[in-house]
Amino acid sequence: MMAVATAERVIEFRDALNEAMSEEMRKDNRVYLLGEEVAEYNGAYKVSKGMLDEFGARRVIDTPISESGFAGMAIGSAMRGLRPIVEFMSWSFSLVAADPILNNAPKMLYMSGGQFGCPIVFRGNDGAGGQLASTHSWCVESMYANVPGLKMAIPYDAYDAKGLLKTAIQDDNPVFFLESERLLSTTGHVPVEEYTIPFGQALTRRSGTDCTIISFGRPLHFCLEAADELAKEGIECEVIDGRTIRPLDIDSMVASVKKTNACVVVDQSWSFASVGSEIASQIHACCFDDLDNHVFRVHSDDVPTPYAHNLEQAYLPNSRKICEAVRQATYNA
Amino acid sequence: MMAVATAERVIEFRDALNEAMSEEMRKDNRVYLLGEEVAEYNGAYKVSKGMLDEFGARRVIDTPISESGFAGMAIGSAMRGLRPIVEFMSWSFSLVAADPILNNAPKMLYMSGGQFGCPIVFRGNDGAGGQLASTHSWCVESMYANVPGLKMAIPYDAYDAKGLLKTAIQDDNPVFFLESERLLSTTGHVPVEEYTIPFGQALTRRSGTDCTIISFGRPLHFCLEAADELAKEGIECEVIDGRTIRPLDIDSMVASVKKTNACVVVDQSWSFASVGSEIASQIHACCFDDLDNHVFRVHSDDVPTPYAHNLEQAYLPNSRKICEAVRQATYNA
Amino acid sequence: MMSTEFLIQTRENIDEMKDNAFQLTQAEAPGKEVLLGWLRQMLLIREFEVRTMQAYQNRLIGGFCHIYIGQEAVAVGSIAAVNPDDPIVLAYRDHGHALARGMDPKYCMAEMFGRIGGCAKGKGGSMHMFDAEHYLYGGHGIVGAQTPLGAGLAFATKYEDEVIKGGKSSHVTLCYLGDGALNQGCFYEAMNLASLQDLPVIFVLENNRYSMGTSIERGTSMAHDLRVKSEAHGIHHAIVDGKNVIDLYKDFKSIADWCREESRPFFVEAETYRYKGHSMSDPRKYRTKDEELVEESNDSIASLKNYLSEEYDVASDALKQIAQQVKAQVKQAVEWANNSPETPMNELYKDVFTDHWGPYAGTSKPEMLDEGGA
Amino acid sequence: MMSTEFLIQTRENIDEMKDNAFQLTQAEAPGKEVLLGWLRQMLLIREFEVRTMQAYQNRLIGGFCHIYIGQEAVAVGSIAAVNPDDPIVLAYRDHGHALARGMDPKYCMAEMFGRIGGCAKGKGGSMHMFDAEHYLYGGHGIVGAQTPLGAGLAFATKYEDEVIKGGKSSHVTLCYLGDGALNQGCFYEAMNLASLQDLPVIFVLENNRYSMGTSIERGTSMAHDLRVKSEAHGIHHAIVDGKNVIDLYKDFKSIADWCREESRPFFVEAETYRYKGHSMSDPRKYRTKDEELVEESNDSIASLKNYLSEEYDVASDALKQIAQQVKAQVKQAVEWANNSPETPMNELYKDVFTDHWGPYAGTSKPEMLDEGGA
Ligand SMILES: Cc1ncc(C[n+]2csc(CCOP(=O)(O)OP(=O)(O)O)c2C)c(N)n1
Ligand SMILES: Cc1ncc(C[n+]2csc(CCOP(=O)(O)OP(=O)(O)O)c2C)c(N)n1
Ligand SMILES: [Mg+2]
Ligand SMILES: [Mg+2]
Repeated sequence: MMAVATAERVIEFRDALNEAMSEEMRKDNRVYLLGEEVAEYNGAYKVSKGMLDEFGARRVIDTPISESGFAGMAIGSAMRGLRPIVEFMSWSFSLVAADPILNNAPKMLYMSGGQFGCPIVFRGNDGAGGQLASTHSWCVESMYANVPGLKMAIPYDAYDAKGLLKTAIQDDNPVFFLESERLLSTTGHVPVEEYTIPFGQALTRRSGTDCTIISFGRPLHFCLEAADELAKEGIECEVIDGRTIRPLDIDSMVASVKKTNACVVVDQSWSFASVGSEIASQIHACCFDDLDNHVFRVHSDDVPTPYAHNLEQAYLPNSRKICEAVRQATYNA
Repeated sequence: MMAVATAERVIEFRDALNEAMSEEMRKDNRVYLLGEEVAEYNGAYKVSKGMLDEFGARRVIDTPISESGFAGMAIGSAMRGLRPIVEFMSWSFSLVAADPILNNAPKMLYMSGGQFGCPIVFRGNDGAGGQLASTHSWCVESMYANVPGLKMAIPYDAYDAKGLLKTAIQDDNPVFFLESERLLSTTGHVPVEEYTIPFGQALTRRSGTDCTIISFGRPLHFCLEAADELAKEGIECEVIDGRTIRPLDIDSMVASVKKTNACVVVDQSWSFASVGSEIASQIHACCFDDLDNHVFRVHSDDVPTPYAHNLEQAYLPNSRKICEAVRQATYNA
Repeated sequence: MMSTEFLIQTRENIDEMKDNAFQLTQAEAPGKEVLLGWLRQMLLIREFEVRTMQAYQNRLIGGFCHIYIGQEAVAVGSIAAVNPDDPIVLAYRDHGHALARGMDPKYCMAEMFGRIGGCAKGKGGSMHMFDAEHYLYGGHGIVGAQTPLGAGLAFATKYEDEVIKGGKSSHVTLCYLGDGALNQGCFYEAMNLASLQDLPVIFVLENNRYSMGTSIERGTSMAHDLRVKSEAHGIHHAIVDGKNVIDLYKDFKSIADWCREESRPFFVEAETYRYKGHSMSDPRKYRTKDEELVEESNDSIASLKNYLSEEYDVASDALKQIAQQVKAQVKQAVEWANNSPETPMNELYKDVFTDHWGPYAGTSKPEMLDEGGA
Repeated sequence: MMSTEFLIQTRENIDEMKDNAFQLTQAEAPGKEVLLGWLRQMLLIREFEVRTMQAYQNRLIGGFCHIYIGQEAVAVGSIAAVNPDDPIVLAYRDHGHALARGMDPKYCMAEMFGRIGGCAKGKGGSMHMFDAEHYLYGGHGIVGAQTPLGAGLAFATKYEDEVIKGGKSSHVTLCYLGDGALNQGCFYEAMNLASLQDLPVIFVLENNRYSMGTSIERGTSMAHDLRVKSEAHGIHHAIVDGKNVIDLYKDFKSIADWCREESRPFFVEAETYRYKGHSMSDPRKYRTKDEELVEESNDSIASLKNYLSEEYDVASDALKQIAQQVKAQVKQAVEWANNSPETPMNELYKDVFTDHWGPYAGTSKPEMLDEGGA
C-alpha cells in the first residue's frame, strides 16, 4: 500500500515498531515491555517478535488478562523512573483500564506537585480491524484525547511508526500510541540510521491548492486515494497527516487552510465530541476570514460498529465519503 | 441561587431528583435504585433520602465499592426488562466501570440485532465539587458523549432535574444523567402535578439579540451572571440551556445564532474533543453565513484539576471568562 | 440479604457434597433417548464448527472466530441440566452453547456470514450470539465482561419472582467464562455481589487450560487449586469432568437444583480442552502435538458413542445415521446462510435506540436512511 | 517468574508461622527510646488531626478530608518495620502515614491549606500526600487504585535491584488499603500479578470495619475470614492488632523481613477503628455510640503510655512534656501553613508535562502564563 520507490531499506510497519522498541531497550535498561502474549507468543500481531529472545523474560513480560492491574502496575513502576511500554492487545480492551490510564498516568505529575512523573507508553491496535463488531473496534482517540496530561500519536507509515514510537519511549510523559492493525503489514522506507520524529509536527503527505484534508493514521490512505480521484476532476487537495493529536500541530493545518480556503477533516472515530470536531472548531477559529465554506467532517457513522462486511464498509470513512465532502467544501457538489 | 418568585411549591434540586425516582418507583416496580450508600446512609448527598424506608431493601440497594460489578449487574438485569437506576457516588468513580457502561449498555441493542435493550439510568454527581482535586472532579460529558447508543442529560434547576430524570427513567435506552453537587441545594419551583421534559429540547433561559451563549448544567449560572453583567454594557445575550447533550437540540441553538450572529459555548469539561468543540463545529457548519465572528469557547483549563482554591477557581469556567468571550465574539473586546 | 449460613467450607469433591450435610441431590442418569439427543447435539456442534472453519477459510466469515471443538460436552451437559427458560450468558467462544440451547444452526451460521438471517441480523458476528427466544443473553467479546451480566440476570430472575410476583425465586442463570477471565477484576466483583445478594447464578469456568497462548499456570496464581477463587467470596466450588457429558450433566443437575432451591451462587470448573487454536490464526506453538493427541484421544463424543453401544447396544449404523443427518443439517444451514440476503443498508441505523433514530448528521433529529439504500 | 513453592498453606496465626517451617523470624522488641519516639509520632498524628478538623471547620481546608484518629498505631508500627527508602503508597486517608514516614507536619498542613508550601504545592490536597524525599508515592483518591501501583513499586525495586543492578531484590513496598477496597476488582488483579511475579509488596489492609456507612459485613463476602481473599492468589495472610503498636511492629517486622528476603507478597490485616466519621460531613448514624466508646477505651496511645510508665517507669511529666512539644509543633505547622503564600497562578499550568507547557489555547505551542499572574 505504502511501498516507497527507493533503493533504501523497506520494511513492514510492524517491524518498524519492533525496531523502535528494541533499539530503545538496548540503549536504556529501564525500558521494558509488558502485555498479553507479548513474550512467548511474540505478540498477538507479532509486533514484539523475537524480543523475548533478545531481552529475556524480565524485560519482555507476558501478563494475565488484567488490563487494569498491569497498566496500574506499570504506572507504579514508572513513578520510580522505570520506562514501561504497555501493549494493549487492542485499545478496545483498555476500557477496563480507563481509571489507571486516565486518572493516574496523566495526572500523577500534577497531583504530586511535580514530584513523580510517569514516563510510560501505552500502545496497541486501535480502530476497526475488519468485522470485529462493536466491542472490538474502538477508536479511542476522541475519548481519550479529551484528557490533559497525556500525549497521543497515530503513525501512518512504517517510517513514522518507528520515529514516533522512539520519541514516545524517550518522552518523560505518558504517551498513548495508537496503531492500526490494518497498517501493520504495509511496508515503507525506514533508514538504517537512528532517527526520531518530534511530536507536534504535522506532515504534508500531498500538496494541493484547492482543499486541505486533515487526518491521522489509517484513514490517510483513503484521503490520498480520494485526492487522486479528485485530481482527475481538477480539484487539488493538500493532505495533512497530523501525526500527533496531543500536541496538535494546528499551526501547520491553519497555514494550509489559509492557502486552500477549504478544509475537510477525516477522523475515524465517532463524530460527537471528537478529534474531528476539535480540529474543525479550531480551524474555524483560526481561519474564520479565510474559509470559503465551513469545515466538513468525515467520521465513522454514529452507531455501534456493525459486524456485517457491507455495513462495516458503509460505516467507516472511505474515499467516496471524502470525495463528497471535498466537493461540497469546494462548492463542486 | 435559583429560587423562583412564585406562590407555587419551591423545593431543593436534590428533592426534585428524589421525587422523580420515587414517583417512577411507585408506578413501576421494575424500577429499582442501587449504588454505594444509597439505602441506609440515605445517599452520600442525601438524594435518596427516605427511599429505603418507602421501598425497602429489595428496591433500594446498597452496593459494595465495585462500580464495574454493580453497573454490569444492573445492565444484565436491564437486559431482562428491569429498569435500574445506578447511582455513581460521583461520575469520577465511573472510570472503573467504563467498560460495562460504554461497551455494554449503549451497544447491547445493536449487537443483539434489536433483541435486548438496556433501559437503565446511570446518575450521580459530575464536575468539580469544590477542591476535590484531580481524580474526583471529572466532567465526563465530553468523553462519554462520543459514544453512540446512549442519551445524556444535564439538568440545571430543580424543575428540570425532576422532569428530565422522569423522562430518563421512562426511556427504554441507557441514559447518562449528570448532576452537579453544587446545584443540589439550590431551590426552584416544582409543580405538584406530574410532568416530564422531553429529551432534545433546549430551553432559552434568557432572551437576547447580540450573542447566543450555549451551556449545560452548572455553568449556566455563570452564563446568566455574565449576561446580567454584559447587559449593563449594552450587550444582550441569549442564554440557551441545552438540557440534553444526546440528543442535542442543535436546531434551537442554530435558530438563536441566526438571530444574534454571535456565539459562545460554555462547557465545563476540558476543551479538547469536547461537547464544546462539537457544538462549535456544528454551529459553524449550520450558521456559516450568519456568524459575524467564529464561535468562542469557554472551558475548564486544559490541565488536571488543581486542589488549591485559587487555582481551582481560575481553572473553572466563570462569568469573567464568559464576559470576555462574549465581548470578543461581538467585537467589543 | 447476606446469608452467612451458606459460607460453610467449600468442598472440591462434589460426591462428598452429595453425601453429607451439604445435601446436593443425586441427579438421575438420563435414559437412552436423552443420550442420543445429546450425542446429536454434540455432533451437530462439531460438524457446525468444522463447516465454520471452512467458511472462514473461504472468507465467508470475517472477524475473530473461536472454535468450540473439544468442549462440546460442557455446553450440552450443562445446558441440559437447567430449564429452557433459565438465562444463559456467554463469552465469545459461543457457537456451541447457542446450538445446545436450541438456536437453529442456520441462524447461527447466517450471523457469521453477516446476513440479515443471522440471529442478530448480522450485526454481532461470531462472538455475539444472542437469542431472546431461547433466553440466550449473548456471547460477549470483552474477557470477563459477561460475569457481572450473569450476576445481573440472576438478580433479575430473583427480583421478578420475589419482588414483582411475590413468590419464590425459581430460576438459575448459567454464566460461562474461560480460564483467562479468572484474571479480570470484574469477575471478583461479580462473585462478591452474587454472594452478598444470594444470587442463583452458576459461574461455569470452562478450564481449557489456555487463554490464547498463555497456559493457566502462567496467568493465574493458584492454578492448581482454583477452588480458592470462589471460596474467597463464600461461593461453593466443584470440579466436573468436561469430557464426560453424562457425569457432567449429573453434577450440573445436582448443583443447578441446589442453586435454584437455595438461591445461592456456585462456581463450577469444567476440565476441558479446545482442540483447535484460540482463533483461526493461531499456530498453537505454545503446546505440544503430544499433549493435543492425548487430549483428543479422550474425546467426549467418542466416549458417548462407546457408552451408547456398550450400555444400550446402539448399533454403529444408527450412530452413523445421526452423523449423516447432522451433516446434512449443517450443510443446509450453510446453504441457508449463503442464500440469506445481505443485511440491508438501512439496518446500519436501526437498533441504535429502541425508538429508531436515523443517522446523526449534525442535526438534532436525524432522518432515517431510505429503505434499502445509503 | 512463578514460584509455586511458596503457595503453601496460608496461615492466619502469625505466631504459628514463626514457630514452624514457614520460618518468620521473631523480631526484637524495641527499647525505651524507640518507644518514646513512636509515642511522639502517634501523639503528633492525633494532635495534627485535631488541628486539621479545626482548620477544616474554619474553612482553611477544603475538599474531602479524612481523619486518621484511632488508627495511629498502624501507620507508626508498620512504617517503623521497614527501611526509610522502602516505597509506600496509600489511599486517601493519608495524613498519618505521611507524618509517620517523616514528612514535616508543616508541609502536610500547608498542602491541605492549598498553599505553595504544601508537599504537592497545594495541587493535591488532603487525599494526595506525595513526598519523593521520603519515598512516599502518594495518597490516592480512587478506592483500590493504589493497589496496582503498589505492585508496580515493588516491581520497580525488584527490577532495579535484579535487572539493572544485577543484584538481589532488597526492598519491600508497603501498600495500604481500606476494607472498602476489598471490593474493587483491581485489587484482585494486583494480588494475582504480585503473586505471579513474586513481588515484595505488603498489602496492608486497615480494617476499620466501615467503608463510609457500610460495615464490612454488608459490603464484603467472607468478612469474618478475610484470609481467603489473599489465599485466592497464593498470598500469605496475617492478622495483626492495629491497636497495639509494639505487637504490630514486631509482626510487621517479621513479615517485612520475610518479604524482603523471599521476594514475595503478603497480605496483612490490621484490626483497627476510626474514631471519627468517614470524612468531615459524616454523622456516623450507622454505628452506635456504645461501639465507639468500647473502641476508644482500647486506645493505642493510652496503652503505649501505660506500657511506658509500667515497664520503663517513664514519669507522667515526661509524657506530658512530649504531648506539649507535639502540640507546639503542630501549632507551628498550622501557623507556617497559614503564612505560606497561596500557590501562585502560574502553577496552574506547571507539572502538566515534565517539559512545562503553557496553557492550551487552541494553538500547538501554547505559551506560559506570566510569572505570578493569570
Ligand atoms: C479485556 C480483554 N482483554 C483481552 C482480550 C483479548 N482476548 C480475547 S480472548 C482472550 C483469551 C481468553 O482466554 P480464555 O478466557 O481462557 O477463553 P478461551 O479462549 O480459552 O475460551 C484474549 C486475551 C479481550 N477480548 N478482552
Ligand atoms: C472507585 C471509588 N468509588 C467510590 C469512592 C468514594 N469513596 C471514597 S472513600 C470510600 C469508602 C472507602 O472505605 P475504606 O476502603 O474502608 O477506607 P476507610 O475510609 O475506612 O479508610 C468511598 C466509597 C471512591 N473514592 N472511589
Ligand atoms: Mg481458556
Ligand atoms: Mg474502612
